[in-house]
Amino acid sequence: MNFEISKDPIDVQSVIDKVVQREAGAITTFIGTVRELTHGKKTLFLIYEAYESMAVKKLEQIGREIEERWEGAKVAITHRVGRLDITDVAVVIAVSTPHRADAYEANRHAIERIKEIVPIWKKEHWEDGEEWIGDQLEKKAYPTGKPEEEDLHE
Amino acid sequence: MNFEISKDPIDVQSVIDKVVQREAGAITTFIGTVRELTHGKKTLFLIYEAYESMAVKKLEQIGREIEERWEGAKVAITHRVGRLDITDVAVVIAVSTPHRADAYEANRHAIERIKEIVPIWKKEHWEDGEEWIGDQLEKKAYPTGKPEEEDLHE
Amino acid sequence: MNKILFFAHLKDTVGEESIRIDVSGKSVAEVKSYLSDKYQFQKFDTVMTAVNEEFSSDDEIIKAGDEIAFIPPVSGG
Amino acid sequence: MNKILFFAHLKDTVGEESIRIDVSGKSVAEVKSYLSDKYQFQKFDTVMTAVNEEFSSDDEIIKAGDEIAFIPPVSGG
Repeated sequence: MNFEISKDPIDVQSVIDKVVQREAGAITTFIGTVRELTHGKKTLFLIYEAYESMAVKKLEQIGREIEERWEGAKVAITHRVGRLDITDVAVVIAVSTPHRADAYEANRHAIERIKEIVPIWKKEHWEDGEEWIGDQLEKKAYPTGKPEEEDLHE
Repeated sequence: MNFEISKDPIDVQSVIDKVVQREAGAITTFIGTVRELTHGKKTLFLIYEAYESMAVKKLEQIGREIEERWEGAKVAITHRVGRLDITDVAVVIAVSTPHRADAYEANRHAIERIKEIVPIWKKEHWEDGEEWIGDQLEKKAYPTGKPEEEDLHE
Repeated sequence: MNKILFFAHLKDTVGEESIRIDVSGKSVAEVKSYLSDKYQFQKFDTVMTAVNEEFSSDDEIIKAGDEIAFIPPVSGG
Repeated sequence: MNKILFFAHLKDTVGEESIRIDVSGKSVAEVKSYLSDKYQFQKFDTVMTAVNEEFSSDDEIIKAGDEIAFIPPVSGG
């Protein structure tokens, strides 16, 4: 299971272990952690929620995209759900490739795509309130190959 | 000690732990592993050797370069020496930053600079021989700010 | 019968994770319009729809047994 | 007296990790030329020099007690 949604803390090494291969000279990982300050506002904790079955499928899709585009790449992604405190690990992406430039690029692709197509949401909790966060890319995130909502409205 | 040369296997998590910070939303790691095939030739094992005291200083220099160039970045690097088998970890670079794009770029800078200025060498062992490998970047790797050898010859 | 799933702020508005209603034969756009009126959803124009765990277009026609999910802009990672 | 360090293929050629000789007052270029002749080093034109653990230019003058290291093209990472 290289693509998982986890209710428990993520063990980084166990995600890395999934992509070790004799042909790989490079493994990159991206570890998304809960940051205390966003736009100067102090986060107390976060709640992540997922449409779990679809989220796993979309993570698998990202893995396939990477393995098609970067030759010899192997990918594993685990995303946490539930309550996370500051510095807790929300997501771990591990990518191995024969050559290092690919390992960085493919990994970057994974996190950008997660923020576009994987049905996971976070609710930020501050001292003075809470809010579901969306549209982090500051654009509407429609999946590839689907028409925009506006185009479908009569 | 964020910059180390190690005779023992590297524990990836312990390198990551050194860069965890409340201000960081992203940690990237680069894990260099021993690849079986290079240019179609089968490696049996490698020996890494370092000018250890200078290597630590140069790793520290790379850390300073990154912390100056990428705001809020924190860096840790451990490089292994001695005999390494296929898939063994030769180097771990961990970089944390407030925003993810920086974490990828700064990490990439670290590995490129290691291959330029850190006095560490590897000897590849094949079935039919062995050789010290140099000049991996396929250019002469002179340190910044130093004249080229040719310029100094009369 | 169809299961309809809500997430994030939509779930908070509805007060439930899912409801069961029969919307077979209707288009995704019709279902969205019906539920948006019923629950007075905020920011519903940026919400995507998934049918059986795959993103769908607004003109897709729902079949009996299809699982429909409303996907607000995601914020994982 | 000065300590001179050899690494990688240079160490194999010399057969030792380091030697002690007095080269104070000489330039880095002079020391390189002397040792290259003595040991018949291969590919010595791509070798850099460090004095007291910092890369040096060929015209740097060695002082008593300086540690000199010859740095073949590196291959870490």
